[in-house]
Order: sequence, then C-alpha cells, then structure tokens
Amino acid sequence: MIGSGVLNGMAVTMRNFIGSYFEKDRLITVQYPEERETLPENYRNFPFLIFDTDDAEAGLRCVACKICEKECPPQCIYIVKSEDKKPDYMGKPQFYPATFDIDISVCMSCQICVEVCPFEAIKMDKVFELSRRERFDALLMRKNELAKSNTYYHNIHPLEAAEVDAKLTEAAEAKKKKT
Amino acid sequence: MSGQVDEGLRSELQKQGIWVTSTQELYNWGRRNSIWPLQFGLACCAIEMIATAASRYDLARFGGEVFRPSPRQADLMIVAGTVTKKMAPQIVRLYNQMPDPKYVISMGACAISGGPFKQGYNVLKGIDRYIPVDVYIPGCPPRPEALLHAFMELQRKIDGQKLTGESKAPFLDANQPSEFPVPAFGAHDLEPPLNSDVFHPPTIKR
Amino acid sequence: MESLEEIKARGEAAVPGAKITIVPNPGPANQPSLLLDHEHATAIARFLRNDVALRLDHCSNATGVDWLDRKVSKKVKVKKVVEGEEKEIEETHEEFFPGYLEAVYHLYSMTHKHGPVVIRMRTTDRGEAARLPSLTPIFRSAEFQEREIFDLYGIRFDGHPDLRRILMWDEFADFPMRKDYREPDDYEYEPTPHDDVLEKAKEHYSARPQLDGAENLTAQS
Amino acid sequence: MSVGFHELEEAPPPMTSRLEGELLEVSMGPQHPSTHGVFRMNVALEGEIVRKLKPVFGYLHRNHEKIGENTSYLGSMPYTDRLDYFCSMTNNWAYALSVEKLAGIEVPERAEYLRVILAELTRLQNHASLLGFLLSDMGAWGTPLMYAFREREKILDLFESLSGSRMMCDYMRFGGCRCDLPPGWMERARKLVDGFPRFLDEFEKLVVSNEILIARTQEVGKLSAELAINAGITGPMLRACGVNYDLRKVDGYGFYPRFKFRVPLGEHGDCYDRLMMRVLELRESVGILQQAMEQIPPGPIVNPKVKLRSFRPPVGEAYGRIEGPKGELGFYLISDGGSNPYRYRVRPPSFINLTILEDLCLGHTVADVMVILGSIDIVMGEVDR
Repeated sequence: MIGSGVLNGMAVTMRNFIGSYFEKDRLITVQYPEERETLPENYRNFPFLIFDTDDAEAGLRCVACKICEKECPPQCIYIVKSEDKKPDYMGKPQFYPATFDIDISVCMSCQICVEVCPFEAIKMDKVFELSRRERFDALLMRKNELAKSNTYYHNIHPLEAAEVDAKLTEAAEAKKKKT
Repeated sequence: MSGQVDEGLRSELQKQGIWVTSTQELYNWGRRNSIWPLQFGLACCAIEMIATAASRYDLARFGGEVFRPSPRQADLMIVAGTVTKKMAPQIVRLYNQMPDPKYVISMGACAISGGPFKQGYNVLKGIDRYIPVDVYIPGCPPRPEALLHAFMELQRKIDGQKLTGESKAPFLDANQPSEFPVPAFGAHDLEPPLNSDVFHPPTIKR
Repeated sequence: MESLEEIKARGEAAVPGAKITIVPNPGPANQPSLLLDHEHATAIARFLRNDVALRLDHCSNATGVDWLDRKVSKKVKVKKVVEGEEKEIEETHEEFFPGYLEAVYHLYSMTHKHGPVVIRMRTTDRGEAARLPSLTPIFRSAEFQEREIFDLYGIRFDGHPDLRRILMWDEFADFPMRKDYREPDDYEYEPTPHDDVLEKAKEHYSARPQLDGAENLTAQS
Repeated sequence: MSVGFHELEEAPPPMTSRLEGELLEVSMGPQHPSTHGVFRMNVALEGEIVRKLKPVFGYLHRNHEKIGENTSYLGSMPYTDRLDYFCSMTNNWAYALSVEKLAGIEVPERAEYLRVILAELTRLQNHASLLGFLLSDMGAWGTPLMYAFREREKILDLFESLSGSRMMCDYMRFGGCRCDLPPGWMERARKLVDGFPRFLDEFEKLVVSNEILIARTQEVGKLSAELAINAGITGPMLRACGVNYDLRKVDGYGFYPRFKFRVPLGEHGDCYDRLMMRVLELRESVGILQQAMEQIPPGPIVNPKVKLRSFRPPVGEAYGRIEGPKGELGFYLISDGGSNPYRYRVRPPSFINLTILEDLCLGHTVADVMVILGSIDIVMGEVDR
C-alpha cells in the first residue's frame, strides 16, 4: 500500500521518542556545563611538563634534549637550552629548559612528543576549556603554565602514571646498584 | 537603598540611566540566547560542529541550533576547519554578507593559525588575517564541549556589549568597518597576503 | 600473473617499435615497473588493458614524481701510466643526471584480480618539454589525476580532453609539488620558529622590498 | 524635459531576448548546505535539468602530500587522520600498511586483529553517518542524522577511550599499534556490536521502504559496470554496479581471509543500490567484528624491531592499498633512504569516485544532483587533500 513505508518510518520515530523517556540508550544528551562526562583515562588534548617535588622550577623532569621539538610534526614546540646545569630531582646536574613554549594554536594533539620523550617529562593534559578572546599571547603556553605536578598527572591518568612511576623507580634503583 | 546597589552598576546607571541599562540587558539577553550560526563547515572541525549540534551535546540548549544556510540570516560564523588560500576570499565574502551584529568563532588550530597545516603553500595562516575573530578555540579538533564552552564565552562577550557611550559595541559605531576587502587570487599568493587593518601580530624576537 | 619480462616481450611484440624498459625496485616491496616511451605509451596501455591474459582494466593510481638534476661523484680507481710507471690513481668522476618529471600509473585487473603492474613515463626535461601522452582516453580514472599532476607538477598531457588546474586557482603560476618550489613569503607570526622557518623569519624581517600591505608591521617592532 | 506616455508615437518594441532553450549557469558551493564541505559544482541548467556539470576542487587543498614529504615517516601518521576525517583508523592502517610494505615489516597477530576490529568499527560509523547525511540531503531534516550520530557517538567513545581522541586517533604505528586495549574495552565494544543490528533494523524500517526515498533514489544516477571499472570507481559504489571487487577478499590483507563474510553486490548501480549497499555492508561488518572479537589472541601489539625515532626504510618504492569505507585507499611511497619519504602520494577514493559525477548527473534535475553526490560518499579532506 502506498504510504505504508512512510507510516513505518513514523512508527520508528515514535518509538524513539517514547523510548527516550525510558531507555538510557536512546537519550544520550549530556547537559554540559552542569553535567560532564568523565573523560577516559587515555584522553589527550595538549601536552604539559611534569615536575616532581613541590618546586615547579627545580623539579622539572625536562632536560631540554630537544627531541620533542625535532619530532613534533607541526613544529609547535620551542625550547631554549639553559647554559648552566642544575641538579634535577635525583640530584644529578642536568641542563634544563630556559624557555619551553608550546603554541597550542598549532598543536594537533598527536602525542608524538610524549612517545619520543626518553625522560617521561612531557605528558598529555585533559583540559579542553581553553577558549580565548585573544590569540597571540593567550594561546602560547609558557613554561610556568605548562609545568604541572606529578600528583596532577596521577589524578588525570592514574593507571599510566603508576606505570611511569614504577618504571622510574626501577631505573633509579638500577642506577644505584651500579654505583 | 542605594547602599545595596553595587558600585559598578551605580556608576553605570549614572552614566547611562536606568532606561538604557535595562534595555541593554533585555537586548543582550535576546541576542545572546538566539545566536544563529551560519551552516558552513570547512573540514574536520565541521564534523565536531555537527556532533555539537546533534543529540549528544545538543547546541539547542544554548539557542544556537538554527543553522542558517544563508549568510544573510546568520549572526555567527563558526570557521570550522582549515582555511585554504583558495577558500579565503569566499569566507571574507560570506562574512561581508552577514548582517550586523556578527560574530566569528575560530574553531580549531587550523582556523586560528593554519595549525598543523601551516607549512602548506595553500593554507592561510589564520582567518584573523582578513576578518576579526571574537573567540578562538584551540584543539585539533576541539571536543564538542570545547565548542560549547566557546559558545558560552561568546554569550558572555555579547552580554558585556554596551549600547551607548564611549565603549559601545563596534557594530553600533558607524565608523567601525563591518565589511572587509576581499583578497584576490595572485600569481603566487593571495593579494594582499593579509589585511593590516585587522591583523596586528606582536613582533617576536628570538 | 606473468612476470614483467613476459609482459615486456609481449607488449613489444604487440606494438611494433615500442621500447619498454624495466625499472627495478630494490626495496622489500618488490614492485618493479615498466618505463614506456612517449610515442607508443598509449598503444602499450591499450594493449595492457585489452589483452585477454592481462586485462589491466583498473588504473588505480596516477601520480607525478619530480626528480631534480643531480650530480653523483664517484671515485674510480684508474690504472694510468705516470712517468713510465703504471700506477693506480683514484679519480673522481662527476656524473650529471639531468632532472625529469615522471608520471607513474598503477594498474590492476578487476577481471582477473591481479596486479599491480606499474607503468611510468618520463619527460625529457623539467622545463618546456615537460610533456607526456595522456592515458585518459584509455583509463577514464586518469582524468582528474592527470589534471592534478599538471596542476602540481606542470606535466602537460597531450590528448587530455580538459587539461586545467584542478586544485589551485587558475591564476596560480607555480607548480607547488616540485622539489624546487619556493613558497611566497607569508610569514608573520611564528612563536616557535625552527630551522627553515627561522631562516624565513630572518629574511622576512630584514629586507622587505615588495610593498604588499604588510610593511606597516615591520615598522612596529 | 520629461516625456509623458502620450507623447510616444509608437509603442516601444517588445524585448527580443528569450529564455527558452538557454542554459542557466549556477555555481553550487563552495558554501552550500549539502555539498558535504567545501565542494563546488558549476552547473549549466536547462530549466531544472542539468546539461553540464563541472566540479571545482581545491577549496580544502591543504598540501597533505607536500607536508608528508617534509615530515618524517612517523610524523605523517597524525596527518593521515585528517585525510578522511571520518575514518582515521582506516587511513592509519593504509599508511602503516604501505610503510610496512616499503620497509618489509612484520606485524604481530594481535595487532592485526586490533586493526581489523578498529577498521570495521570505522566502517560502521562512516556508513551510519553517511546514511544520515544522505537522508538529510534528501530533505529528511535532522531525524535520521540524529539517530546516526547517536550511534556514531558510541563508537567514538570507544575510539576515545582507546586512542585518546574522538576523531583523530593516530593509533597505528609501523609494525603494530600504539597501545593495548584499556581494561573493559572489549566488553564495551562487544555490547555495542551486539546492539548495533537493532539500530540497523530500525534504520531500515525508517527509510528503506519509504516511498519518497524510493522515488528519489531508484533509477537516479545510474552507473554501468563498464564505466565504473574504467573510471577507477571503487568501494561500495563499484559493488553497487554489480562488480565483485572487494580488496578485503582480493588482496586478503590483515587476516581478512580468516573471517567469513559476504560481499554484497548491487544490480542497477543507481542511488538506491548505493544506499542499500551501505546498509548491507554494515551487517557484514557486524559479522566480521563478532568473529574478530571471538578470535583475538593475546600477545604483543607492536613489532619491537621497529624504531620509533629515526626510522629509515631502505631505498625503494611501494604502493599499498586497503578497502576503506569509501573505496580503495592507497598510499604510494618512494624512499630515498632518508628519514622523510621522497614522494608521498595518497590515492584518494572519493576524489577518483567523483570522476563520473558529470556522467551521473546529466539529464537529472538539480535536486537529484544532491542525492547523487550524497550517495557517492565524499569527504573533502580526502578529495582535495
């Protein structure tokens, strides 16, 4: 019968409409900003730098080796290596980044900097509410904005952070045994 | 009684009077809650824009679900995606066709600065070279929530706009341009490569 | 599927006068290719498509490659008679390979489900003589891809029905995928400059002879 | 001095220009609600009938290939996500497959299974959203698109919890995948796949017998098998013409020969067949997913011999291709032994599928152009690169 196809379609629409009152599967609206989805552990947005201890300046794990700067596909990282050395969180004198800028107006969240970093110093952040009315300075993340504590890292990526910590302590112990 | 009015409001009332202030509030409330975006997607971010308008994130909760296919009926242009040099004149033209007051959200890295594709020969390094942008959202692509956040940021901006006085909104100022010159296709690049009336980058010394 | 040698032999037999060269591919992918001469390329392609055993009816991919002029210096040990004594002397030979543009086609067979057979054609130089016969009359799928090659590499295809720029605008004068293409100077704001970008930045800020509307910006500093 | 009408001695002659038989040239796009992005068509119309149609590309030409030649092999991986931004996983796979061919890399078994699962999930969400867009172009405003995006969101959630991003997954690496499944992922995926047929049933009921849809798609944009083969059409569009050519069967990459599935074929090659092809493929994909999730073995997910940094494949060239949701997605790479590819070329299925757009549209009305374009399934990121 002509029209039955359209009526069938209407029935589906009706079922979806009524179903949305009963089934979670059919009503999936998230009422952002009041209601937020929990972001999955692996979620990534922009990189940040990890520091140990309480001092954001002294505890920075980054040693300014510039590997991430070189590997970053859109070239959005800018590092200036320090001229002097400073003891890192394990007490070993190391270079540190005098400047560490990430242009988040260019970054494409590809995570390659995290993968290539041999020091577990750069990780992916989950903050996404970064809308600004200005572009140039507002979207250039400087070292002090990028530096975040290891505790913060544990908060946002608990499983991954535990793994990284275990790896670092193992490496430190292996080093101790050697010396 | 007057002690309860907050200081900012009082100075505002003194300057503009109660009639203007409450009209302004009503006017901005109306504008803020019925922003009609231009139905216009460029690239990857456009899909996130559609996802924002779709059932999960539901832009309709903010009064922005009325995507207009014609720029003549739109208040907001969401530049969602990479702006190529071939597309840039069209975008400026669309912007010029929009009626005042008009706003621009630059969504995603590509629209802000060329983003990951900024090394490309055909990629415009930021739409703000030709038209003024109100809100920038970094991210590649930004989550739908990030677009909602930018939308709220824009609503706040609209809320803060004044109808009269020195700092009145640019669209009420007859001296402020509301249309911008459309770049032309040149033999090697767009001509001009940027509009120096709009684009004021800081000089960086390294 | 037959080996490339067999295809070459049969192709040369089917199209009298055709010259096919096998281009080896040293990598693990092991996809060697057939280099066709300009005059008989269309005929060979038609043979590849229509031959009952081959039936390479699906031209999957057509693309251009730019090979710049290159000089290879080789050290060769030469025996020479110097002052009445035979000596082995090392001589450096500099060999000059003129650059050329290349069009590469990947052919598959949908009928027999085999492939790929890679065919390529080379232009004589990278300038005026960058011309190749078009394979669009044989494989319709090459229509847009050859236009793209023309747009980005500047190879002119003789016999193409509608050879215009496809991706860039019509007024555009350069061929941007060539290896020696230089981008226009649209550098303005780059907070994270690296090697070549830094070079560009220096160039940009030092001398700006052309007035393109951006000269006001340099004045700010 | 003004001239009054009574002063005219003779009536002005009637206008001689005529409109009948003349072509009206219309430029559709690049900003058009149903051109799927920044696509433009210059159409010459006689009345409502299309007499000429020339597609204009390049409005999203963002120099993917040039950037790929200036970036390391690894650095191009996130760029491939942005080619066809609906199907980042299959793009990743095609690129990884080509590089693996170029450098002769083996992939561990579990990684291959993961790739199959993710590629089929990608197919689910691509075809689902395509159906939504196509119906939206036909005037079924919103509703089917909302339903399609509702399902798509669930798949994106899976991608996000696995790779960290909803659309730009950047998940595959040469010789495997980047990270293993997070806990509980497989159960969620299984639940989704098991629930997917319900959505399909509903969707079919919603649209397939709809008289309006049938009237607008059947006998519209017919494509013959001969022309399709010659024009290099691939993917569901080719199979809708009745040509049995599915790279999953033909090339047998990535353990596809281990799974039982059928290749749906069309008969007429019109828009209706192309639409139904997607629905049928979705059902087959669900089957493949269920088998793959049954069979997936434990083990390493990446070949440990492959270096992440300073990866230099040997000199040579390779062309690798997979059956993407839109058709044959190929990557052609030439290595000169350096850390960047010398030539990096993408064989974009939706670009080449557009070759016959004019042939399909001639003689149809301008409203059918949108339906035909929608049924081809293009994504501008891939068309223009």
